[in-house]
Amino acid sequence: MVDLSVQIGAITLQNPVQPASGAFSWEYNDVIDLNRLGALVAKTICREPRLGNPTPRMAETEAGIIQSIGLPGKGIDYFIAHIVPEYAKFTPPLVVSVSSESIEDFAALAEELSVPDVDVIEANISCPTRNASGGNFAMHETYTRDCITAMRAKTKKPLWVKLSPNAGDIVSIARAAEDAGADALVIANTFLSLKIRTDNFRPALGNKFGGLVSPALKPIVLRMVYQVAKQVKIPIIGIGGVTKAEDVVEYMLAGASAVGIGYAGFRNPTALITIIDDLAAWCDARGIKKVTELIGAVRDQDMETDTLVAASAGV
Amino acid sequence: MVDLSVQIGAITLQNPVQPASGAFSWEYNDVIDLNRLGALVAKTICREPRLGNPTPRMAETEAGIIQSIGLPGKGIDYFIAHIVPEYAKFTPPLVVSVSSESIEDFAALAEELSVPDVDVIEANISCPTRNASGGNFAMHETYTRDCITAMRAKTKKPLWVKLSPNAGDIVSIARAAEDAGADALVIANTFLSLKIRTDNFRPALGNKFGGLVSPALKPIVLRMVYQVAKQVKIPIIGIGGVTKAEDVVEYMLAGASAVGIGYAGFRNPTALITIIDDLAAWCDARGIKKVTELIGAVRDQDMETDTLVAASAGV
Amino acid sequence: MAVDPNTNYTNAALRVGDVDPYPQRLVGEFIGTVVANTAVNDEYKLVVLKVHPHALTAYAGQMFHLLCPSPDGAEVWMRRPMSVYRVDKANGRIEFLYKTEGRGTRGMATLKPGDDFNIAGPLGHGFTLEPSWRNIVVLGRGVGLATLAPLSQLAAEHKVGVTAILSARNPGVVMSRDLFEGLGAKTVTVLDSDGSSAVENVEKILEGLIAENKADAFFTCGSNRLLKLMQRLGKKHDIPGQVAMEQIMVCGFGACYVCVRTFEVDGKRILRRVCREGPVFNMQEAVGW
Amino acid sequence: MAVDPNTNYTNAALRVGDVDPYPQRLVGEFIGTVVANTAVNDEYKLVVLKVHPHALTAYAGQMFHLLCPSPDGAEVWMRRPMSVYRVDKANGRIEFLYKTEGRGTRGMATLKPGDDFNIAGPLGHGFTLEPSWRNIVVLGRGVGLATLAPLSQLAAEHKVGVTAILSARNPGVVMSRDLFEGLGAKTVTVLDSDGSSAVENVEKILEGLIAENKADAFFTCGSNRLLKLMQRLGKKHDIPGQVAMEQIMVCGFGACYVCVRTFEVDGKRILRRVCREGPVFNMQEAVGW
Ligand SMILES: Cc1cc2nc3c(=O)[nH]c(=O)nc-3n(C[C@H](O)[C@H](O)[C@H](O)COP(=O)(O)OP(=O)(O)OC[C@H]3O[C@@H](n4cnc5c(N)ncnc54)[C@H](O)[C@@H]3O)c2cc1C
Ligand SMILES: Cc1cc2nc3c(=O)[nH]c(=O)nc-3n(C[C@H](O)[C@H](O)[C@H](O)COP(=O)(O)OP(=O)(O)OC[C@H]3O[C@@H](n4cnc5c(N)ncnc54)[C@H](O)[C@@H]3O)c2cc1C
Ligand SMILES: Cc1cc2nc3c(=O)[nH]c(=O)nc-3n(C[C@H](O)[C@H](O)[C@H](O)COP(=O)(O)O)c2cc1C
Ligand SMILES: Cc1cc2nc3c(=O)[nH]c(=O)nc-3n(C[C@H](O)[C@H](O)[C@H](O)COP(=O)(O)O)c2cc1C
Ligand code: FES
Ligand code: FES
Repeated sequence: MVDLSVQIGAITLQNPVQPASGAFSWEYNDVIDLNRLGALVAKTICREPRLGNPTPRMAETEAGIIQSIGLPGKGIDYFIAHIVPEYAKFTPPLVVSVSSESIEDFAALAEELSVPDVDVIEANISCPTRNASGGNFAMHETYTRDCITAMRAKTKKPLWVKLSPNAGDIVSIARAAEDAGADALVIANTFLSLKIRTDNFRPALGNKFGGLVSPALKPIVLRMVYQVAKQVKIPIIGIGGVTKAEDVVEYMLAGASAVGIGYAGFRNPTALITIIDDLAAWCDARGIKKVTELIGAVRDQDMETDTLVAASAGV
Repeated sequence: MVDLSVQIGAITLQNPVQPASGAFSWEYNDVIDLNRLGALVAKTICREPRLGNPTPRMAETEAGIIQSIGLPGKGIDYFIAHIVPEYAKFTPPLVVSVSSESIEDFAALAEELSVPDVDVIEANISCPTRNASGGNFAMHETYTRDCITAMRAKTKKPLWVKLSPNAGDIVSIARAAEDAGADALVIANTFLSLKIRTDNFRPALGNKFGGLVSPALKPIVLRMVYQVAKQVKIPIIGIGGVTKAEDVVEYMLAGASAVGIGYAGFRNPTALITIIDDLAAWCDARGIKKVTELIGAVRDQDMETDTLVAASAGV
Repeated sequence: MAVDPNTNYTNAALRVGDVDPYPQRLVGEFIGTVVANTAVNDEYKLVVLKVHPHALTAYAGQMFHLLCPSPDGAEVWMRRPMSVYRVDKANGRIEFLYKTEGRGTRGMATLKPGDDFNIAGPLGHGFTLEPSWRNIVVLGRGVGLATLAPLSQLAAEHKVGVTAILSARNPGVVMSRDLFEGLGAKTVTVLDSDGSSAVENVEKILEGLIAENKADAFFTCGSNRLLKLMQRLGKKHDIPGQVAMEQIMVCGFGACYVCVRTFEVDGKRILRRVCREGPVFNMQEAVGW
Repeated sequence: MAVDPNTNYTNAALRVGDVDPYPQRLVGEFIGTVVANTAVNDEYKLVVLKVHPHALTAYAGQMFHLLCPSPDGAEVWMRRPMSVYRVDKANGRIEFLYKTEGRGTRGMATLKPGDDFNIAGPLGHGFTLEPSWRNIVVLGRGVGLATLAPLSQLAAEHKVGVTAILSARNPGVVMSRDLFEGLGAKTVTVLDSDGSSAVENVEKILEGLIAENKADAFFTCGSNRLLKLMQRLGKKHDIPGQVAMEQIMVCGFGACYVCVRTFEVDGKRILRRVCREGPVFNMQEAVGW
């Protein structure tokens, strides 16, 4: 039986499969055994209580959904008092995602969330429907550096940084986060998108813009994980379009140490458990003893020279 | 019967539906009547004869394909002598797409292509599997500005600029192209992507990276068209995931004056004609007299205040 | 477990006869087998599924989240929530009454006997009956009747009398009437076609029931106009009430906050999740939509 | 034309009986009706379609680009190319012999009589026969036989004698043999199971045919090893040849340059498009794969 455990800095995950922030809550214990997950990831929390964005908050698209929730929540005090204890009932490490509009407040939140039952702080600096001055710092190298530097100074907890697929040069931003002291990178958040209804000419979402979520996007995010993995030393958690065990393998081959899952859990509430089971079976069938063997194991050197390469000589 | 004609600067298209570069050739006349199209768009041509990338050049993904062709072709001399005349047999305007690795050569190509049978020059500065120093100038504002300025100086033909969805800030790049003298913007090229085979751990494409093409991406490109349309005065041709007449309407509502189509024509060789017919029927059914009424007609002002907005007052 | 690299969306949903690995969980993912899927009238269809017994714990007002088949070859990317129309414990069946609208329900309409249908649930909080209530009034319109119908079953079990006022565009509501009456409810049908569904007329009927002491509690679903009416009369006569609400959903488990509606509690406006705190809410707190 | 906003992928493909708006076009998009889709052996299936007469212009070696149904609820996003196995003009039918491999062919395997199947074609350049040829030799393996089979039809029409050497892992090639023989071809079956498919043995058979003057031209498909053999013997004895090649395709019309293979012409290596210049090429120019 394969050893599925992976190491994300100081944190050990029993397997590389975790939910994605915003797509999960302890309430999923109604349908699956949360103790089987690699980690528990809470929905992004802000300092103040927030209602979030106007409805409708989701619209189906050609091959997926766009959504814009607007980070609703009851604020950090309620979160620490009432929600952290809900997660503490389960064994996997708790990852707490935070967002804010200012760097100072991001740092202050990191400090305040450094309570015993929180295992990891995830900086959500990439909510796509916020602008750079609204906390979507992952669009810019310097904002990212400054924000993570400030957070790092205020917490000794492992600090993960969630990056944006909307950035043009994700490698520079990933490097900035690493330099500033991030323990791991989460790649990536959702793609800023728009849907217009042709019946009434209005944007389909109450908030106009939304984040696109779809298995179709996996090849884009996989490319980002691959590019970043070649340039940073810290571990990467790949998020985007994982719906089956082979997708976990593909992300790990590209250089990720773990994956996060949103959409697949909406489609099949039991998906995360199935994916963990299938991943173990997949490794066992191939004699893979430790799942970590897969990390970065893409065979991208000496690409098989096919006939075309030979042909090039002839031009 | 609706008037489907649209104006792209000095060029009039009989309807807003045209093929996308690289997904079309005069050889499609075997199956459809090319004279019905809004424009004819040739595959990107380079100065030198090129074989292109190693095979396999296409792989299917979760919801679309990735492809990396590598701009094969017989070079500009052959193109002008033999391919332009093939297109000249048909009535719609001919758009000729060009690419190069240097700004000087881009400009020289624009000059050399300014022959009578060429109606528009499209600068493909966004081929995703090239890097910035390889002609993928649309990743950067200054490269874009310099390249289009140089081309503008060498041709009086209408000059369209194809932008990249991989850029982080497409609005600035669009503005740079407009400032430099572009007559229209083509938004967008393909998304840089990667697929790794889990059977042999190798990249699925001979060239490793490829461009993702999928109807799933339409909401992302639509958002870009919408954002750019608010900030530039020149017309926009929207390209990405158009598979039906309503998609043309959606792009036009967002601010596009026309659309380009690739994937849908692969799936259904007769798709472009069907989409033109359906677009006319759609307009007729709604009493729309001129299709241009749709351009930028999204009702994005005074978004209906739903209950949540009212609720916000109460926090 | 055999792993087919080409399989999309693996799942561990339970079929009839499967051993239940999580019998203690409130919610399951189930693959039901279609027994029948028939048109009830021009607009509505009823699908009957044979399901794993775990799914039969659903009670009135709860819902399932349905993975609809494709109507057109392209995938349907998100589940669709539907109230349970009827739980038939004896035969191990569950039924959904639905209106064919968009791609999801058009996909449902293609289901044939023997087909698989993946459903997740039961989800949310349904209707509750106070022990003190002897007679309740149910007022529903359109597909809201699908949500209210199982109340008659619940009420029958608790020996509570039901008067069901069924509002519709035209007489195509016969099916729900049969279900209500089959379980002993009295029904009143009001129609747009003869004007009887006008708010003033429904108000008169409700006032009559209140006068007869037949209205210990109000229940409604499916019409904002009728909700407002019941709220007004409920406030006037101090009659408690419950409303089942709808909203577009993603997760169904309370995680995503897509399905919120506005409520007014102690003069303060708050949001509640239809999938979690609902779909059945205190009628007086609902702001409507 | 009625426009359904929910319809995906509109198309103007021709059904049997439709008026053809473009009778002069070489290529069409057609919606065939499945007449039969049956297993030929453990690996191969044969699908028979009733199609619009325009599609029946296909000749040996040409292909169609097939819009395969989904095997699993998720879409199949790209067409799949297949050689025409048989054109049955009398009955207005066209047949494809295929091997079930990935999602596309697994989707094809689900087709049932009466189902629609969208095919585009005929595409590419097929086999040609020189008037001077009296006897040809066809050497095929695996699914390559599907591509070569219609050659027997073409040869029969031109009164050209055919010897078909059918190479296979085991005796499951009976079906193609029947088709070849039915049209008057002589067949030789060579198998892996008894070692007769070894290159040396096939070489011996070919040399025999050359000696008998039965080999005015060579034709092959489906095996690089056999291609190399025929190239060598063809060069040695100055026998012309044609090879049908495969490559992953996107457009099928010569536009995308996805389907290229390498050829050597006058000592220079060039690329040709399988969908346009091919799928049938001059055997001596093919570099193989
Ligand atoms: C708790 C609950 C119980 C429900 N019970 C039933 C039932 O028993 N029978 C029934 O026919 N319908 C019921 N609905 C409504 C049902 O979910 C929608 O009709 C269905 O999702 C529409 O899907 P579609 O693909 O057919 O249409 P779409 O194309 O997705 O949408 C068509 C229209 O329906 C609206 N809509 C989509 N989803 C929802 C939703 N979840 N709630 C409200 N409006 C929506 C859209 O905004 C659009 O206007 C219920 C909804 C909820 C929330
Ligand atoms: C001109 C031509 C004629 C053909 N005629 C036939 C035929 O008559 N019968 C038949 O069974 N098959 C034929 N093929 C091969 C057929 O196209 C592939 O088997 C099919 O596309 C595989 O699709 P899939 O979804 O089942 O497999 P996929 O999952 O797409 O692929 C399975 C395997 O097949 C390879 N493959 C995919 N597409 C092609 C392709 N176009 N050419 C070669 N290899 C490919 C892939 O690399 C992979 O290794 C022909 C191919 C060409 C180019
Ligand atoms: C409804 C919804 C809510 C989300 N909320 C958050 C959030 O609060 N914080 C965050 O970092 N990401 C959020 N995301 C993004 C997901 O964490 C994840 O990055 C994205 O869904 C891509 O993964 P997937 O393809 O597996 O769904 C949300 C996504 C969805 C669909
Ligand atoms: C096979 C293929 C080849 C392409 N070649 C080119 C090209 O040569 N030049 C170019 O500007 N875009 C090229 N593109 C991109 C298309 O023009 C278009 O931007 C993209 O396919 C998105 O549109 P779609 O979603 O309608 O396919 C190519 C796309 C495909 C699929
Ligand atoms: S649907 Fe996700 S919280 Fe209700
Ligand atoms: S498949 Fe496009 S050129 Fe051959």
